Amino acid sequence: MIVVEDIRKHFGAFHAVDGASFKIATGSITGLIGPNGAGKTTLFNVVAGHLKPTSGRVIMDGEDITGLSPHELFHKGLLRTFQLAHEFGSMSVRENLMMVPSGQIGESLWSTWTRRREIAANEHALAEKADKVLDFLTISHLAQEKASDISGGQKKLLELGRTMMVDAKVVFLDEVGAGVNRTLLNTIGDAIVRLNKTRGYTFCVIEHDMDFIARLCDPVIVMAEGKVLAQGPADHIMDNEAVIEAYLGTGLKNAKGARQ
Amino acid sequence: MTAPLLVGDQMTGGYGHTTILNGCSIALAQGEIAVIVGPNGAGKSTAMKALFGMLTLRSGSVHFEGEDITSLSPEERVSCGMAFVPQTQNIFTTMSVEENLEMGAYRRREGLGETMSQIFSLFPVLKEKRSQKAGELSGGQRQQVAVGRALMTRPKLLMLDEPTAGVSPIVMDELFDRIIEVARSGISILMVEQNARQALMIADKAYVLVQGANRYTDTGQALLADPEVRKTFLGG
Amino acid sequence: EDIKLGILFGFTGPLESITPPMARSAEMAIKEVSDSGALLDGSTVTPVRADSTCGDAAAATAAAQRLVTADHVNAIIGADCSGASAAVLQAVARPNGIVMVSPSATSPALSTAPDDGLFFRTAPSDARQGVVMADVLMKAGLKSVAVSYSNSDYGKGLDEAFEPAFKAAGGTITISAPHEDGKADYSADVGALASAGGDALVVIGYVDQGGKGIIQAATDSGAFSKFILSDGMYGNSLIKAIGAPLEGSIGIIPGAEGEGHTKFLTMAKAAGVDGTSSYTGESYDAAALIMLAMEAAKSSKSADFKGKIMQVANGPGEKILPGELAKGLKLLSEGKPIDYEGATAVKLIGPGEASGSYRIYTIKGGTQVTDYYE
Amino acid sequence: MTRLNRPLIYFAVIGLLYLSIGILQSWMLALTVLNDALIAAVMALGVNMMWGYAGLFNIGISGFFALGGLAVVLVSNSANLEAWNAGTPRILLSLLCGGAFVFGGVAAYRKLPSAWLRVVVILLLTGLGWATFEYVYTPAVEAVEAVNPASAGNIGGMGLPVPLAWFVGAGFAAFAAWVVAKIALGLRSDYLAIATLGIGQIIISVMKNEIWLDRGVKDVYDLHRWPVPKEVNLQNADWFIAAAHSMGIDVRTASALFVGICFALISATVLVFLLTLAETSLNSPWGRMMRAIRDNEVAAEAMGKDVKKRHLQIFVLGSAVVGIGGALYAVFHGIFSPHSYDDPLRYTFLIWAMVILGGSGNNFGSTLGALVVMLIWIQAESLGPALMHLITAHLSDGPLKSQLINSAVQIRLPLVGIVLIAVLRFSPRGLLPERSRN
Amino acid sequence: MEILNAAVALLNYVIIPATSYAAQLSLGALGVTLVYGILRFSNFAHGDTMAFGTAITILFTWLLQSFGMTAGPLPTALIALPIGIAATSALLLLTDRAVYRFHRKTKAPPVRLVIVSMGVMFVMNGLTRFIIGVKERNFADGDRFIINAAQFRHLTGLHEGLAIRSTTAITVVVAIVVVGLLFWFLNNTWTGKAMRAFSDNEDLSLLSGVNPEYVVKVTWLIVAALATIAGVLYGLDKAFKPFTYFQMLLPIFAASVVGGLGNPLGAIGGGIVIAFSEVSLTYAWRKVFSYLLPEQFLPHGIAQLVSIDYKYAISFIILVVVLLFKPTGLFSGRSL
Ligand SMILES: Nc1ncnc2c1ncn2[C@@H]1O[C@H](COP(=O)(O)OP(=O)(O)OP(=O)(O)O)[C@@H](O)[C@H]1O
Ligand SMILES: Nc1ncnc2c1ncn2[C@@H]1O[C@H](COP(=O)(O)OP(=O)(O)OP(=O)(O)O)[C@@H](O)[C@H]1O
Ligand SMILES: [Mg+2]
Ligand SMILES: [Mg+2]
Repeated sequence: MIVVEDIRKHFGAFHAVDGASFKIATGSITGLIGPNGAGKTTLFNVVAGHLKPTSGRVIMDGEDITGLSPHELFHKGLLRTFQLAHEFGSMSVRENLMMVPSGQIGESLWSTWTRRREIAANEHALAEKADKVLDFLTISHLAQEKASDISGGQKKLLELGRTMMVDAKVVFLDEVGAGVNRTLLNTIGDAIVRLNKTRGYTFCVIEHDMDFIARLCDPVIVMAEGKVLAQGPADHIMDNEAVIEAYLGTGLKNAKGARQ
Repeated sequence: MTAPLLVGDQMTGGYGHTTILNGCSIALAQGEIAVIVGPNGAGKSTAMKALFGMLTLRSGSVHFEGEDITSLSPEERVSCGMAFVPQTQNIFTTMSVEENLEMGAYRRREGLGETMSQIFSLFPVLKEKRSQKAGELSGGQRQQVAVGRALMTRPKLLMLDEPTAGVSPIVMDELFDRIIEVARSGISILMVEQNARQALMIADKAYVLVQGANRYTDTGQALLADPEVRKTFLGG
Repeated sequence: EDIKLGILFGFTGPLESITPPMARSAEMAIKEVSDSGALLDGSTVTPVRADSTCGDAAAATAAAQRLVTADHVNAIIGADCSGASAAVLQAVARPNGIVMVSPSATSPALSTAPDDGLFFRTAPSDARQGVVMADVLMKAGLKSVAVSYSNSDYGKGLDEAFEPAFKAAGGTITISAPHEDGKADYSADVGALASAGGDALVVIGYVDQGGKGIIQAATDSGAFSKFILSDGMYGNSLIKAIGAPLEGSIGIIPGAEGEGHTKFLTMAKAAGVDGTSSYTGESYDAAALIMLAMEAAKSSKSADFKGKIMQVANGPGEKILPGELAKGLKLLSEGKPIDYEGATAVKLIGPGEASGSYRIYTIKGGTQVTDYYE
Repeated sequence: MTRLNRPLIYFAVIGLLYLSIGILQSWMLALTVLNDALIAAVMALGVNMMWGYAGLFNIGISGFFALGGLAVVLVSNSANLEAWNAGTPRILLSLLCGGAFVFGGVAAYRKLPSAWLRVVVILLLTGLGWATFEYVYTPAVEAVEAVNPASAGNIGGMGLPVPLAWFVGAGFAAFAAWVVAKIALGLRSDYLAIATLGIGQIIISVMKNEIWLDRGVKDVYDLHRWPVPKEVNLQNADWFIAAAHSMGIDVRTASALFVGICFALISATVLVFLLTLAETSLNSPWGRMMRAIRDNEVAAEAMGKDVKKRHLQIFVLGSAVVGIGGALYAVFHGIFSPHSYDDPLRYTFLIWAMVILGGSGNNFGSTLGALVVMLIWIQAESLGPALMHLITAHLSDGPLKSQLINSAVQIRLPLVGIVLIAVLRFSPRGLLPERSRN
Repeated sequence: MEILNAAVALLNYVIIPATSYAAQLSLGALGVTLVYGILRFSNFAHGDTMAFGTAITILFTWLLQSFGMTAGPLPTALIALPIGIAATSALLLLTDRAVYRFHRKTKAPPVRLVIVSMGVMFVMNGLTRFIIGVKERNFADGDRFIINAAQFRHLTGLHEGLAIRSTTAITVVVAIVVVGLLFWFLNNTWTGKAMRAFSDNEDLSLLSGVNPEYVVKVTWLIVAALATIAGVLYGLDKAFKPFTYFQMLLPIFAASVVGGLGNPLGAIGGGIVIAFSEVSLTYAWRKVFSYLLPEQFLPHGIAQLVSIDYKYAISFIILVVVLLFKPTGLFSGRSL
C-alpha cells in the first residue's frame, strides 16, 4: 500500500501540487486523472523521487520513502514511465530493455573482467526476455533499431516495455496511451490487467482516455489544481458534476450539427 | 468540391537507407478536414514531414495550390501559407508562452494582438501562464501552446501531428470544436490522430496508413462505420 | 665540408615572441663565419631551425631528434627553456654525443645534471646576478624593495639568489611575489606589491612577458616610480611601451667592460635584428663559441670540440668581439689562443656556464645610459 | 569498407606513415614520435572513458597528467634526508591539520541544523584552521626550501622502483579525481567542463608553487627510468658494443634505438593492457549501463542505476588512466616540469582532439587519434617550413618572403586544426565511430 | 583625511583596476555567452577571434597614423575599429560557411561543435600570427589617462594617488551599453526573438518561418563586433600579443560560466566576480589598514588573504564554489 500524505510541491509562488492525499491499495489498478496542469505528473515525480516535495510524506508498505532517489525506489520495486518518452537514444531497442534489470553481475566493473562466462550466459537469458517483451508490444522487428529512430508511439511502447523487464511491485504509468494506437492500447490494457492479476503488480495510471480508465481502473482519483477533487469507482466519477465540469466536458458541441 | 489545395502524390522516402513511405498519396481541398490514422510506426509523422519538406522524397511530388513545391524548404512553405505542429518538441521551451505564440506570427507580424486574444479565448489557461516559460508547462498545456503557435500563422493549411495527445477530454473536445471552426473559416486542416473516433467524426476525408502506404481512403464517417477498420485500427 | 648547426628554440608557445630575434642573432654569427670561409679550411655552415615549443618536452625531443638523426647537425644552439634543454640533453644530446649550447636556459639545476661535458650555456648565472643586483640596490641607496619575479625557473632561481644577498647586505624585502607570464591582467599583483610598498620595485622577468605587464600596471596606478630591472627585462621595447615613467629606473645586464655589446648592437641593427631583445647577444655568442671551438679542435665533431669550448671562451689569448669571428678563426688556425668576449663578455665557469661581468645602466632620456660595470 | 577492416586499414596506413618517417628521416625520430603517441594514447584512452562512455566533459586533463608526473618524482627520486629532517614531518602534520579542519567544516555544513549556526561555525573553523595551518606549515616549508635551493629545496622521493610510480600516479590522479568528483560532478556539460578546467589549473598551480614538494617551477630533471637503461651506460657496456658491432650498427645509434624500443614496448604493454580492460568492460552490461547513463540520466536513474556513483567511478578511473599517462611521460622524458604542464592547449585540448578525431566512444579510435595527431603535431614542425620554402622558392628575397618563411613554424597548430576540422567534416563521428552493438 | 586616503588607496588598487579588468572580461564573455546562447556551443575560438580582430584593427591604425590621422585625445584605433569589425565579420561568416554550417545542418551534438571550434581556434591562432607576427604590439595613442596619480595628488593634496585610464572608462561604458543593447535586441526585436527561438528549437523555428541562415549570420556579426571591440579595448589598455589573447580565453570562460552561460547579464556579473575576487583576495590590506588603524593594532604581515602565488587558483576556486551553490551560474544560465 502506498500512502500519499498531504504532498505539496511549490515552484516559486506556484503550487503545482497543493496538499494531495490518497492511498493506492496493493494489488489495485488506480487511475489518476485530471485536467492538464492538475499536478499529476508533478505528483508522480515526487513519489518516484525525481522531485523533492515541499512538504508531505510518501509511505510505502509502512516505510517512509519520501525523498529517496529514483534508483533507490527502483530497488524497492517502484517503477515509473515518463509522459515524454525517455529512451536511451544511442542504444538499440533491445538494449534499452536489457539494461533494466538491476544487480546484473556484469554491472560490476570487476566482474566484467573476471566472470565473463557467467555474464555471457546472463546476457543470453536477458536478450530472450527482452525479445518476448518486444513481441508482446508488437515491435519485435525494431529490436536492432536505434531507439532514437523509432516513432513517437513506439517510444511510448518501449517505455512500458522497460517496466516489464523486472518484477516490480508498483508501477506508475504516466500517459502510456498518449500517441498509441487505440487497438494497441487495448492490448496494453490487457497486459496491465494480466500483470496485475498474475504477477500482482500494483498500478497507478495517468491517462486521458476515459474508455481506457473506465475499463481498467478501480478506484479513480481525480486531481484538479493540485488537490484531490474526487475519488471512487470509475462510473461514479464519470457522473460527478465537478469532474465533468473540470475535466470531462460534455462532448463535441459542433461536430454533429455543423459538419454535414 | 473545389480543386485540391494540397496534393502529396506517390510519395516515397525514408531515413538513410530505410524506406518508410511507399508511394503514399494524400490530398485535400480548401476548407476540408483530413485525418490520417494508422498503427504506430506506420509512417504518419513521416508523411507529414514529407509534405512539409522536412524529408527529401526519393520519388513523388507535393503540390500546393497547384504549384509544385517538392523542392521548397520548410520555411518557404511557411511563406506559402502552410503551418505545422510536429508530434514532439513542438514548443520553444525557454521562451515564454506569449513569445511562443508571437513566433507563430513571425512571418506575418501584423494583427498580433487580435489573433493572440482569439487564442487566449480558445485556451484560457495560456492567458494565465502567458509569461511563464513554456518548458514549465504540463504536457497538455504544452500541446495547447503548440497548436496556438500554429494558429498564429493564420495559414491556409494547418497540419497537426497528434494535437490531442495528452490533452484532457474537455480540452480535446474544445480543440476539435475549434478545428471545425477554423476549417469553416476556409483553412484546411490535415491531422494525424490516435484519438481516431473523435477525429473521424469531424473528418471530410480520412486516410488509413499502413507501412507507408494508403490502406483505406474514404470519408471519416464511412471509415468509422467500417467494422474492419474499427477493429484493426480504431480499437474496436 | 658543409657543417650544420641546429637552432632549437621555442618558435611557438609561450616564448614565441622573443625567439625570432634570438634565432636571427645566432644565424648572424653563422653567416659571418660561413661567409668568411675561415672555418676549417673554407667549410660552410648552415643553420637548421627547429621548434622546441618551450613547454612540450615531447615536441622538443622530437625536434632535436630530427636535427641530430635526420639533418645530422654537428651541434645544437639551444634549447631556450630549461625544461626543454634538460629533456633534449638527456634524450638526444647525450646518447648521440652532440654539444648543446643554450643561450637562455638559466635553471641552476642544469649545472648538476650529468652531461658528459656536452652542455654549455652562455646565459648568465642566476647565482651571480642575484649578488650583483643586491649590490646595485645598496649602492643606489634603496634599502627596502618589493620584488616581483616571473614564476619560472629563471625568475624563481634569480629571486632565490637575490633575496638572501640583499637581506645579508641589510636590505628589507617588503613582499616577494611571483607573477605568471603571458596572462591577461596584473592589477592584482600590483595591488599587492603597491600596498606592501618599498623604495623601488625589483622586477625579475621577461621584457615582453609578465615583467612588462607588471611595470605597466604599476606605472599606470602610480604604485612605484622606480624599478630595478633584471637582465631579462633589458630591451628597447619596454622603454618604448612605458615611456617617461621608466625614467630613472636601474637595470643590470651582462656586458663587457668593453665595446662588445655596442658592437653587437650595431651589427644587429645593420642586419635588421633587434639586438636589444632578450638573449640575442647570448645567442650570437652561443653560435660563435661552437664554431670557434671547432676550429680550435680542427674538427666539426662534437666529441672532438666539446673540450675546447671553455678554452676559447675563457682565454687566455687575444680578445675577440662580435664581428671579429673571422679573425678569431684565423688566430686559432694558426694555433694561437683566443679569449672570446662576444656580445655578453662570455666567461664560462664551473660546469660550463657564463659568469660574465655586468653592466649597470640607468634609463635616462629614453635610452639605457651605462653607469658602471661590476 | 566493411566495418571490420576499416580500423585495420587505418592502422595500417598510419603504421606506414611511421615507417616512412623511419626510412625518410630517421628511425630514432620515428621511435620518439611513436613513444609520445603511445603515451598520448594512454591519456586519450582515459579521456575517452570519461567522455565516450559517460559523457563527462573533463577538460582539466593537464592537472591529472601532472599528478602522474609528481608520482614519479615522489616515488623514484632519491630521498633528501636533510630536507626531510628540516621539516617534512611538520609539513605533513600541517596537511593533516588542514584536512581535519576541512572535514570538520564539511561535517558542520551537513549536520548543523540552522543556516546561521552553519555560517558562524564554518567561518570560525575556516579562520582557526587557516591560522593553525599557517602556523605549522609556513616555517616548515621555509626550512625545507632553504636546503640547497639551487639543486634541491624539496623533500625528494622515496627511491623506489619506477614502475611503482605508475600505480602511485594512477592513485594520485584517482584521489584528486575523487575529490573533484565529490565537488563538481553534479554540474552539467559545459559547467562541468570549466569547473574541471579550473581544478586542473589549481592542481598545476599547487605544483608550481609548492617548492618543497616537487621543486615547483625549478623543475626536477634526470628522473630515473628503470628498467630502461641509459644510452650512455649501454655505450660503455661491452656486451652491448659487441652486439651492436655484430649487427653492423654504430653503437650510438644502437643504444638510442635500443632505449627507444624499450620505452615503446613498455608504453605499448601498458596501453594494450588498459585497452583490453576497457574494451572488455565496455562490451559488457557495465558498458551498456554507462551508455544508458550517458544517453539519458533521468531515465537511467529511474531504471535503478545509481548515476552519481557510476559517474564517480568512471571519472576516477578515467583520471587514473590519465595519471598513468603522466607518469609514463615524465619517465620517458626524464623531467618533471609543472611550469610547462601549465599549457592546456598541449596537455588538454590536444588530447581531446585525439579522442574526437579518432571517434569518441571507441577505444581504438582514441589510440588511432593519438597516433595521427601526434604525428602531425611533431612533423608539422619540419614539414611546415620545408613546404614554405618550396612555395616561396620563386619569390624574390624580401620582407614578404622572410615573413612567410618565419611564420612557417606556426603551421603546427593550424595543421592540427585543419585535419581535425576536415576529419569531422567527412566523418563527423570520428575516424572510427563508436560501434553500435547488438 | 586618513579615511580619504584609505578610500583612495582602495579605489586605486582594488576597485578601479578590478572594474577595468571586469569590464574587459565581460566584453569577451559576452561574445562567448552569445554563441553559447544562440548557436549552442562553447566557442573556444573566441580568444583567437579577438586576436584576429585586433590584429586587423592594428594594421589599419598604423595605416591611418601613417596618413597622419588621429582621433585627438581618443585612441586612433577607435577609428579603425569598424574595419576590424568588418574583417572579423567576414572571417567568421566564412568560417561558419566552411565549417560550422555542415555540423549545424547535420544536427551535431554540442560537444562536436566545441571540438570543431577548437580546430578553428588552432587555425585562427596561426592565421593571426601569419598576419601580424608573434611580437607584442603597442598601438595605443591619444591620452592614456583621464587623471593620473601625480595629478590627483597635486589636485587633492592627498598622500595617495588615483589614476583613471581613458581605456578603462571607455571599456566600462562600452560594456554597459553593449549589455543594454543586447538585452533590448534579444527581447524586443523580431530578429532577437528569432535568434532565441532558433537557439531553443531549431526545427520549430524553421516551422515558424525563421530563416536559420539569417539568424546565424546576425549572431556571427554581433559576435564579430563584440570580439573585435573587446580585443581592441584590451589591447589599448595593455598591449596586443596573440599568445596573451589565447591565454585570456580561460578567465573569459570562467567569467561567462560563473555568470551563467547564455545570459548576457551573467557575462557582466561573472566578469565582476572573477576580477574582484582575484584582485581583492590577493590585495595586501595593510596599506588600507595603516590609514585606519592606530599603529599598535596594525597587522604584522602585509595582511594578504591569499598569497599572489595562487592568484589564478583563486578565480577558479571562486568559480567552483559558485557552481556548487548555483550549478548554472549566478544568473541561472542555460545548459544543454
Ligand atoms: N519546473 C516547473 N516550474 C514551474 N512550474 C511547473 C514546473 N513543472 C510543472 N509546473 C507547473 O505545474 C503544473 C502541474 O504540472 P504537471 O505536469 O504536474 O501537470 P499534469 O497534471 O501532469 O498535466 P498533463 O495532464 O497536462 O500532463 C502546471 O501548471 C505546470 O505549469
Ligand atoms: N529519425 C528517424 N531515423 C530513422 N528512422 C526513423 C526516424 N523517425 C522514424 N523512423 C522510423 O520510421 C517509421 C515511421 O515513423 P513515423 O514517426 O512516421 O511513425 P508514425 O506513423 O508517426 O507513428 P506514431 O503513431 O507512433 O507516431 C518508424 O518505424 C520509425 O522506426
Ligand atoms: Mg502530465
Ligand atoms: Mg507519429
